[in-house]
Amino acid sequence: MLVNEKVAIEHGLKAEEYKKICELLKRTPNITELGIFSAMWNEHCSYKSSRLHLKKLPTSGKKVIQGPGENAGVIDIEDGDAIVFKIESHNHPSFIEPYQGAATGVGGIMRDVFTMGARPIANLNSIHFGSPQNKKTKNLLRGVVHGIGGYGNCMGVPTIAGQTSFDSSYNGNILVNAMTLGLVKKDKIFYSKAAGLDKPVIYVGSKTGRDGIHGASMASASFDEKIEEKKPTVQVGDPFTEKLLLEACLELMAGDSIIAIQDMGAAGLTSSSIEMASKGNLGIEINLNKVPCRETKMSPYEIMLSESQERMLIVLENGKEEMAKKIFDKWNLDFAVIGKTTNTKNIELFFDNEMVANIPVNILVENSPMYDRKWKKSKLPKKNKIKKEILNKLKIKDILKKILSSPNICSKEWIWQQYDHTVMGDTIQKPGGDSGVVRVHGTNKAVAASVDSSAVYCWAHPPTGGKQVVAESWRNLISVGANPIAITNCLNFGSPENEESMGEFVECVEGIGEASKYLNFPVVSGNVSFYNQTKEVGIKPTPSIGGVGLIKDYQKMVTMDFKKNDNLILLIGKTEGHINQSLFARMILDEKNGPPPEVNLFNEKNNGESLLSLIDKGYIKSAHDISLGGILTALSKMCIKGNKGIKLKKSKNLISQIEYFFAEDQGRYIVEIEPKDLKEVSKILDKNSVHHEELGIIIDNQMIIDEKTIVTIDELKSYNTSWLTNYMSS
Amino acid sequence: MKSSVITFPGSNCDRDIDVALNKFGFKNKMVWHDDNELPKSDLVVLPGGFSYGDYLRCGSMASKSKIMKSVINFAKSGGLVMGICNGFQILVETGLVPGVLLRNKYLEFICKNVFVKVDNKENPFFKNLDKDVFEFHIAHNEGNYFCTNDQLKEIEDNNQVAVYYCDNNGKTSENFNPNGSTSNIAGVFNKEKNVLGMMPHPERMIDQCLSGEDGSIFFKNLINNIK
Amino acid sequence: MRVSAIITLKKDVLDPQGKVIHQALDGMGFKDVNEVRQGKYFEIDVKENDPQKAKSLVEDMCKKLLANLVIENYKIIETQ
Amino acid sequence: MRVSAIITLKKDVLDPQGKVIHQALDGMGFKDVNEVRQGKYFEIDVKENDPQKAKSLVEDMCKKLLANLVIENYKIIETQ
Ligand SMILES: Nc1ncnc2c1ncn2[C@@H]1O[C@H](COP(=O)(O)OP(=O)(O)O)[C@@H](O)[C@H]1O
Ligand SMILES: [Mg+2]
Repeated sequence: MLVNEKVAIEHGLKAEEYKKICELLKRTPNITELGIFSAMWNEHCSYKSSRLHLKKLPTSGKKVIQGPGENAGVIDIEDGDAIVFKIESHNHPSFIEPYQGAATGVGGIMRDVFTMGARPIANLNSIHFGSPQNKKTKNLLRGVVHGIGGYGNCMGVPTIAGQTSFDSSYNGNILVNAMTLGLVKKDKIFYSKAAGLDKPVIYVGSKTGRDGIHGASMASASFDEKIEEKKPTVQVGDPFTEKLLLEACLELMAGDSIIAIQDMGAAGLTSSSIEMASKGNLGIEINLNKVPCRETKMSPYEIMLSESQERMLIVLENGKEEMAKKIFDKWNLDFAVIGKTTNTKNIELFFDNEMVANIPVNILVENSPMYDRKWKKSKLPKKNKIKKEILNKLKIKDILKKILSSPNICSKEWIWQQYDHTVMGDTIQKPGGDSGVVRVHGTNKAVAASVDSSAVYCWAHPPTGGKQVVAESWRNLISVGANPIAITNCLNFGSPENEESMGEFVECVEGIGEASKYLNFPVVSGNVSFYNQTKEVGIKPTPSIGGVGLIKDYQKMVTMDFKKNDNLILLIGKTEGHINQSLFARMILDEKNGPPPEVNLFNEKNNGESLLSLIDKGYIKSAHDISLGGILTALSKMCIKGNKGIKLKKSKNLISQIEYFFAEDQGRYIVEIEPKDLKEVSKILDKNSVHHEELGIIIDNQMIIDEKTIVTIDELKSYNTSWLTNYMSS
Repeated sequence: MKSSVITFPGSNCDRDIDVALNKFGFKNKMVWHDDNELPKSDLVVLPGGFSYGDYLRCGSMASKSKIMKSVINFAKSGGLVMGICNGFQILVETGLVPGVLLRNKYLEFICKNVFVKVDNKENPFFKNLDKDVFEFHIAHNEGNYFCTNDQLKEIEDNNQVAVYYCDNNGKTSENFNPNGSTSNIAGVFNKEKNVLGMMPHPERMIDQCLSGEDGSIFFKNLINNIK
Repeated sequence: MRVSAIITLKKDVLDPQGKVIHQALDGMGFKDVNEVRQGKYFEIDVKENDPQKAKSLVEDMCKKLLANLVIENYKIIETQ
Repeated sequence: MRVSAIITLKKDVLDPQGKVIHQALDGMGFKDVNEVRQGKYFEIDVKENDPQKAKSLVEDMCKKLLANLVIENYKIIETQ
């Protein structure tokens, strides 16, 4: 096939990019080479619109062993142990084929983690759907949940937490972000940097088929009406083969024969081979006839661009081929020596004894385009004063009922009950709490993880929203008693070619950077998903933050269920009554304007660290951070989980009762302590200048809000648990 | 006491059961599905997971693997064999225990704690237990026990039902049936009661900070029975 | 040559998948359905070229692995 | 009347189940197999008695629910 500008544009390249390719090569690329360029230079692989801004994120710290740039980030959890983790999006494929799209998303992120030598120990997911009234939503939700469970359950990795939200901005673009944590010994981490000349390059795993050719370019294109035509690019996942691949790789990794290893994810053999060569400053030569193929007559172009799942590329020490092959034979996986490392610094491909591609690696990587896209600065919206008369007409119980049973607050048990969350025998905090927690097998340590996003805040004011998500992730870790260590981020946005979407991206990243720097909560891995838009309509800006923290002694872990009658309930953090952009404002007042709550990083840090020290001293019997829905929502969840009631005191706060109960001011927690500890706890909080107030005490059966407002726990439960189940079965 | 746990391709609760058996005093060995010989054992466990990806029918391909010939012989000569979850599905496919396991009634994977009632203690697995209702954990997609009415009569007449799904007081009713199983059956024995297949995972209940400790009671009692 | 086999659940065996699909179809407006039963379908490409022999080979596979004769029936439906 | 539908994966789409079943058959001594592909089979009993109409009704079900045309094909194979 003849290559020209038109063909290049059909491959998703821009005319100027094609011109640059010809100049760099000093010739016209052939079709295989063009395919390789299009895969390496698309948004998904090259980060051409985001690179400039991602550079501003803080990525290092005392606990960071590996920041962004490898398959996943790695942090130190002491005693020679490390946690490898990352989050990744699989949004576009999941919209087209929800089961397979979500399943292969989970499979892909687990491969990223075990490529580095770590055994996956926990999965999380953040999923966003259109409005429940949208015709497609129910089937998409069901398919995605089945897909996530289908893959993770079969792998035997517990899914310990997640996040689910609904918003009409996702009607045409759902979000499926999957996160995995793996455990590895610090001195047994594997990287993707090739080294040494004439080392064998090995292909292992499943055979290569025609699936998903140009999947990576699809991830970089927005949906249009011709979406149907893009269908065949969806891959089918095979979790069984991945489980075998995991065990085989870990078996091989136990020895010392691997120089470099890289999974074949987006853009398959192309990006994996080029990445290894580029990091090692080497060339790689591949004989494509050696690549195990599922279909007959696959062309070099197809072999290089296939996105068949469950495959890995390894650079091995010389002479270890036989030993390695034995392991993969045992696990019934394909194994083939397909090439070697060279000193040419080129990627050289042969097929039927002919050279079918020869491209200098640095052209593909270092010379890949980088854009400083135009972007629009946001303005902080003016505060929207809410009339007292309106508030006075509302009844607390009605509001509470509406909020607890709303799609974004209601219990997500229907979802997580379909995920195996207890396999591996170390899950000590199941989904339904502030973070999922797993023990580090055979030790007294535990790792906590949570995934969060706040698209509404980010939409209202991107820099504040960006900060807020990081802070929320931090709080979710603190609430279970974990020391927050680092985050991974999945940045889901509209088109970078649209100035507003690009502005949202730039400013959210700014906010994320500012908060993670202040909180000493660095970004160690992540992923950018642009073009989440249908025609001209983009999604709300949705950065998802996956946070990871360490609990040194797992006996000290805290949960959010209220524990014991007569214990005191304290509110930590100051309540100013920020109602704009709250769930209350949107749901009850139908008011969508105004700024999101301000994030005061000093208070965040101070409140969080003070709470951690109280937890460490054993004062805290239960804890929960206050987020969507405010104080009363948080209290309700604690009552439901603990099957306990509460009696609230009259607040001394001067704002109205409704504002007090439903405002979404940041940096707040609710905690339970024993009455005898009140003096000591107050003393510590006062000393640290942490604002705190007594909310009430724990009783049986009912929530007594004031003389007129009493709600039984059974009522709370029925508000909270029925919506999703009813929705899915209607 | 010696136990063996078989690892099939796709097994994923093999480590969990290994941890549990060792914790309560068994000397456990992991055995590869492709081996011919079973090591000398007082108990053989077929673990949970997704052997062969649960493709075709759960347990079908694992039931044909090499080691299963030895396991079947071991069972037929009176050895104790326990299949948990996927292990139960494998046992059903070998025909060692009666019935079949279909997709859960609502076609959804279920992971949660349930209560089960033990009502036959005349067997090596449950003998001497001073408790009838256990809180165990289930995690499966195909645990919907099915047998025909004639078969049901036969296994009930032979006291072959090992555990029923029930509420925390031991009441069995459709409300506490998580997956549509015939008569709330959660586990069955062979006629001789030396082979037990059950969907719940006692090995996930061996620590207060996990899902509970009823599994500990089960395993402690089991090893005492074997001694 | 290619031989196909269809495996169906015996009549008195409950078919949870068929039942749920029936309900789903109903919910979508397909009101005229009496029953849905789900089965499995296999296309097996064997080296044998004699149709009779190929079929009996696949029949053997059905008996030994593909079908669980306790609850399922099989049918060899076509050869090409 | 009863109408049957067969749903198969499109040609280039990976069939993980078929692949593993192939391996299992091989392990059991069925050495002469080139390929196994697994599909789904539905027997649908509809109130419609006109064969043409019944078939087109089931075809509609395939398009709207039973098959995912992204990766699968369907075939209406018989009417009784
Ligand atoms: N998709 C999901 N997968 C697993 N767990 C989920 C999922 N969605 C929600 N959850 C769980 O439901 C609980 C409630 O989630 P969320 O309302 O986001 O909590 P919070 O506001 O405390 O951060 C959490 O424990 C979360 O882990
Ligand atoms: Mg929380």
